[in-house]
Amino acid sequence: MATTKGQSRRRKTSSSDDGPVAASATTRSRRNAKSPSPAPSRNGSEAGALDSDAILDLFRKMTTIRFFEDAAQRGFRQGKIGGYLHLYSGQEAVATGFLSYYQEGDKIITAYRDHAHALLLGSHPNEVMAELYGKGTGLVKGKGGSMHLFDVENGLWGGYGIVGGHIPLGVGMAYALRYQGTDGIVQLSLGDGAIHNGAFHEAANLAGLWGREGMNPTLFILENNNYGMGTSVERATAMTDLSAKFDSYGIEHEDVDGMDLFAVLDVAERATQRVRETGAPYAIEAITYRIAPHGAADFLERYRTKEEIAEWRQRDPIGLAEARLLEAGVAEATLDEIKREAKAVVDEAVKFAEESPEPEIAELYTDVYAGDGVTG
Amino acid sequence: MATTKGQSRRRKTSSSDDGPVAASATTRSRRNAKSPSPAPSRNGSEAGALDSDAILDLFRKMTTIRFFEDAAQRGFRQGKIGGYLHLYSGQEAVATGFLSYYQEGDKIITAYRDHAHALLLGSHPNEVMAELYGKGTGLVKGKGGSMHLFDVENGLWGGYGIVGGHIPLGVGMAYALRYQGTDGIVQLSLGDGAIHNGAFHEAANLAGLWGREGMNPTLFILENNNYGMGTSVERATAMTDLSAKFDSYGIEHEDVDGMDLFAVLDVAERATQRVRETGAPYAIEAITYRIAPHGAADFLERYRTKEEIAEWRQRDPIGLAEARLLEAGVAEATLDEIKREAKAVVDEAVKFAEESPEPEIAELYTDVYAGDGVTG
Amino acid sequence: MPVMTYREALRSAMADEMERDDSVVVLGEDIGVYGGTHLVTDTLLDRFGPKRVIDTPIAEGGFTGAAIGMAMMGMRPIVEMMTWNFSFQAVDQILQNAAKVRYFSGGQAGVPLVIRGPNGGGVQLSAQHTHSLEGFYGHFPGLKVVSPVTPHDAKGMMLTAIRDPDPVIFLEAGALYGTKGEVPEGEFTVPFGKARVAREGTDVTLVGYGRQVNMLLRAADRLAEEEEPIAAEVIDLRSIRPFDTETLIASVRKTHRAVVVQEQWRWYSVASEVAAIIQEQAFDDLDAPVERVSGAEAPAPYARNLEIAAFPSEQDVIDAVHRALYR
Amino acid sequence: MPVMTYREALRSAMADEMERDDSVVVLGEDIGVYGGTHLVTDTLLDRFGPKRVIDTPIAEGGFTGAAIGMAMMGMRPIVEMMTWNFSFQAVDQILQNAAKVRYFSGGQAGVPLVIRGPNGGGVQLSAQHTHSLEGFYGHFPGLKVVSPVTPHDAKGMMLTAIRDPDPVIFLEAGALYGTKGEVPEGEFTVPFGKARVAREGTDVTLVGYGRQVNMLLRAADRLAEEEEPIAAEVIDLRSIRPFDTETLIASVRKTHRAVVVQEQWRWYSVASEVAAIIQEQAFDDLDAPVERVSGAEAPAPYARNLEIAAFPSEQDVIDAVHRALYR
Ligand SMILES: Cc1ncc(C[n+]2csc(CCOP(=O)(O)OP(=O)(O)O)c2C)c(N)n1
Ligand SMILES: Cc1ncc(C[n+]2csc(CCOP(=O)(O)OP(=O)(O)O)c2C)c(N)n1
Ligand SMILES: [Mg+2]
Ligand SMILES: [Mg+2]
Repeated sequence: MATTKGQSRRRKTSSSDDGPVAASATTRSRRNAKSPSPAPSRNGSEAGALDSDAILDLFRKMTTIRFFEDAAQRGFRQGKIGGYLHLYSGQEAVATGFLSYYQEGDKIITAYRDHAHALLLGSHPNEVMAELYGKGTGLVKGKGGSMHLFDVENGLWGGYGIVGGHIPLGVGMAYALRYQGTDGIVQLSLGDGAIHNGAFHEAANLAGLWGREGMNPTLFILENNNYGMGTSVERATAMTDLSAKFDSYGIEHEDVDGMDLFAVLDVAERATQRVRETGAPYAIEAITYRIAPHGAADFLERYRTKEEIAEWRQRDPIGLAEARLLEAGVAEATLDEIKREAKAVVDEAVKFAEESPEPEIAELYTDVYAGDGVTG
Repeated sequence: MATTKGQSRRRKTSSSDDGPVAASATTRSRRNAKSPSPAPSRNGSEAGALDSDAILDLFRKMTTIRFFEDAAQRGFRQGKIGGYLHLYSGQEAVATGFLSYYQEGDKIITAYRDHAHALLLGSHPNEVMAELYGKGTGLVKGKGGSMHLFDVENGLWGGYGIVGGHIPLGVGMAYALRYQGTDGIVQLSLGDGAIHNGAFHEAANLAGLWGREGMNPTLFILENNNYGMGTSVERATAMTDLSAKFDSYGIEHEDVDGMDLFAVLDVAERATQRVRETGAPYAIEAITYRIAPHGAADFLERYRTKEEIAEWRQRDPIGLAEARLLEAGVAEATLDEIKREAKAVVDEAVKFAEESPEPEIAELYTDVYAGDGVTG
Repeated sequence: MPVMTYREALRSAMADEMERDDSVVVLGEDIGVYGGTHLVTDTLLDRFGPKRVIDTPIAEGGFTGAAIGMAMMGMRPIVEMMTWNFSFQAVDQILQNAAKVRYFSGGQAGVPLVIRGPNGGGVQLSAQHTHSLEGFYGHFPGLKVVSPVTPHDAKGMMLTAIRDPDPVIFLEAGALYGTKGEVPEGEFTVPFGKARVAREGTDVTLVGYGRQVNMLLRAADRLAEEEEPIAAEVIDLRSIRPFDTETLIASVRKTHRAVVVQEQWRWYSVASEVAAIIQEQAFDDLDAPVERVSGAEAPAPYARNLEIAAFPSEQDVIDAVHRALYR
Repeated sequence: MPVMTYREALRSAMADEMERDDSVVVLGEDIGVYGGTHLVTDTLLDRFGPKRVIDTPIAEGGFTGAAIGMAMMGMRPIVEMMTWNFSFQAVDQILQNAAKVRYFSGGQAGVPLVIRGPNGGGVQLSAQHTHSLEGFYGHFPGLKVVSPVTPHDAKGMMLTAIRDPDPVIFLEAGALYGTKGEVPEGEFTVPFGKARVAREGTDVTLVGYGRQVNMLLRAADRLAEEEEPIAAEVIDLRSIRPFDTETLIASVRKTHRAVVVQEQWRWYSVASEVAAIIQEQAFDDLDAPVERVSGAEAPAPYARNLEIAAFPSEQDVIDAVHRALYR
């Protein structure tokens, strides 16, 4: 079942807009040929098969994530959260869309920008926030912090801090799922910066190779927010059509407007099903934008303009979804109520985190090895 | 000067045959869509601009390399050469063709299959053989052995043993050449096995990026002998069109029949000139075959059939060149004389190596740091 | 007891475990069709098929990382490093993921993984292909690091390694694949963290591991035959992490002198630690400084004579013993 | 003398050398447009342009390897590791190429390369982002490894590093970029291989490097104020390879007691080597075993209280001193 060149080069672009619109030349980052127009889209997509309750639920989730990140940023400024803290603000539609098609038995793996993944998979916001606060009640007992969220019962297998480093793990996990005879898949998220790392190349090649025998149900979700820290895509590679890099491995792929929840939902439904059925990898490049700084401590943003951020804010995934819902006749009051509730959930999470005890000092030495496992 | 997708995907195939002929299905390895037909070609190529003396000289070089490798294999069997020993037999046309366009100031870097490179660049066969014998008169004083030939005065910058590891070095060297204002280029050879290594991916991406500004005159010479040790191309990747992998980095590329010296010469002339002029990288995939085992110690060749080797032997680059020269009217006696002389050169090299002294024990500690430089 | 080679001992441990436990798979370069460049995995492909004996591209970081992912899912992968020199390309995966996932997941994930292959020098592979990485990996909590020298221990420790719930760095004595020794029939394991007294003695403790142990035994023979015979005790550490401090200290308490021998470089090494431990825990028992004999402070040279000079010799050991005995 | 921060000291050394020598370039992630995540390279892009201040993709192995190639051509690249934790992805390049090219080329090629960046923990970056790699790199011949703690030494050693014909692993005290100190005007260098006596004393030698030195000085203050005051000598190693055995041994000969303190893990580490050297070279002068104080044997935890517990504290040092003095 070798993938031929012709086959692997097919590419489609999903968007509920008119499709990615070539960007104007006013700001630097928009030279990326793939940036969708920062202008809000007019002609909303079909909400597809999802009923309006389901859609409202997704709106609730995205809103909760945003409030959660805002609260985390505050906690960081107050010195209550330490280390590195990477917020997902602006990218909510991507994880929200893809994880809507999570099935029990699937495995989710991502880098350090992982709060949304945990919240969407059902980790309790209290425990996620407590982890950020380094408390013993945190998702991983305060031992990992923001970058290392795990909730394996809910399908979340981390949370990794080394760019590129988690990609081979995800590919191996996918092999294991088929080896063990399940129909689970791996959703593997990576950034536009990570794709230039050797770990990506080696892992994607293995995925393609193993996928040829149906032994690699990996869904690569390439979140192109146009920056790896302060380096734009075009400053990181001469070949900026990132999803086309999957061609090298015989992995088919398509692009999606990652600011548009409905477009993401659409592609996510098809892609997850396809990977589940074929056991072969598939890749989606979601064009998105992070409106937060790279990390909570990175206040200097010399690499992009205020105007650029402002323009993208107009395509804020939550704003877009809200506009669609209003257009579709949902009452403003309903949305306000959802926001109030989301806010309450986050407030409660902060309270829980603040009031939780620090981990026991003995925890320093547990989980180094299995069992009590201290050696040496 | 960003390379667009369309541009970088152009690919040409140079061959003095009718072009790569799809292989029959009798042996496994020939599933590689790129294997040229193992049948000898009929319609010889134009010998191009080279005059017949120059061509006879190249014939002499290829013959010398082959005899050299045969002698090395004998030395290994006799226990006079140790460690790993990788022979170039079967691939002679590739290095011979490309290094014909070496200019002073160019830098050559390759992996461990490096004897031919040294010999072609003008290293004395005595010193090359002495290196294999681990003698103090060796090219690198007996300290590196077969895998680490250096002769920087003649442009050879190694000789590296870790698959993929030398590729970033070559790309950095190319940057330096332009930074220093020279018009030199780097000829960087790598194998079909090395291309799946992360080091290739990271380095090729840098080459593409820096090449955009004319800061990377790297000529990638991908020697596809269809095997990385015992693993065929198709067992190493789902996407077997190896040169097309350069698309990911905005690096243009073409293929050549690496068994055909004249085809290689043709592409080498154009490619070296192009890289020199543009300061941008370019890649050639040379389809070739190693008739020797992977390493001199690897006698078990379960991964390929005797028949496959025999078929490829019919396209032995030296045999092909010889046939062309005869067809062109060169006297058999002339060729026999060249072979005798080549043989004598190699015999002398063996004698020199055998009679040379071992390195002084003090050499163990030199060249660790600059100067006498022992620290710690 | 049946006699088998070090290579066969390793293979039989892997084959037995693969027979017993479906979750055990092997992956690496040329381990299947090719049979393994050192033939350690020979025949396994025929017996267990390509889903369990997986030939990989030359991508140590990628396939080691993939094996970590498999292990997290409950499989028990064994990764072959064709030689440990290539593990530098997988260091990020080994140190950042394998060694730490259990910790930073708060115990939710574990990595029951074995990485194995030949380690050490002696066959003129020169600078890039000659390393002894015991201390290098032994430094990192989260890993276990072992280095058996006899076929017996090769089999017994391989079984232990495969069953271990944590990542094990299994450093084989590459120069010894063909050496023979007795290996018990049937299943047996050799625990980690237990050194082996390879020879008893009273005058000096010789400490080593891997192929150095054989050399130490030869040196001990010669010491016993000196005019004033010296009875050397030889300790084969076997396990670098966890480490058997007890056996070591008990021996030094008896002999009052120690010589540590290793192929690896001296600075920041196994011998450094052994010397540090001995002076910490047997300070008052020591009659002389702990002597160290290490590899030459240079990358490994190719030439035979230089390579021989680069590694500790019997004579180096004997000289060090004499120094330790003030002779 | 002018006062500047550790960060400014590093930057001024780089800028001065770039001014003086065209062959010096800087490369790494976000060092240019972004200004450097720790702002060490801030302003350099404006001053020297994008051919000399090169922002790279996230490919530590690739750009470190490229820098090695540049160095072989006679350039003098300075690679910034955004943090040393990411150097695991470049280990193959550093250990297999940078450290060995001179050797296996028989001296035909050299690698005048500096790799620099923040090393060590203390700001809750947790397991994957907290390492002290002095011993890890210090093990390898062919490399030089240094770890300055004062702004003075940061500048003086950076100049030495850039001019050095061999690859230098320059481990900056990441937690100290903002600390200030006096730095002489104009050009000056601090040689490698010379430790610094940061405080003189007669009762015990405290040995450390990097940010631990500041802690040792505080501990020494407290020891001096004890009821029976203890006069601690504090030695800042500065240079891990080459190593200043002389200064170390001279101190121990005077004090007869030593405590070695490090953030890194104990097994196969800098403290192992220091203890081994002392017992080797000052055996008869030692009145007590060399004490070691190291990081907790676990990957670095995130929670503040756990992280504090994971690293050596003043109290740990004071306790170790008391043990060394049998108090
Ligand atoms: C190997 C490595 N190098 C550098 C870093 C520092 N770093 C953390 S995140 C980041 C940018 C990654 O960009 P991208 O993959 O696009 O993800 P994003 O942050 O945009 O989500 C960098 C350079 C790291 N964590 N690991
Ligand atoms: C990182 C690394 N892994 C494994 C090896 C062992 N090895 C040496 S050569 C080789 C095959 C390389 O194949 P290819 O790149 O096609 O070059 P060829 O030998 O065909 O010239 C392998 C696996 C190595 N030297 N380095
Ligand atoms: Mg990004
Ligand atoms: Mg090959």
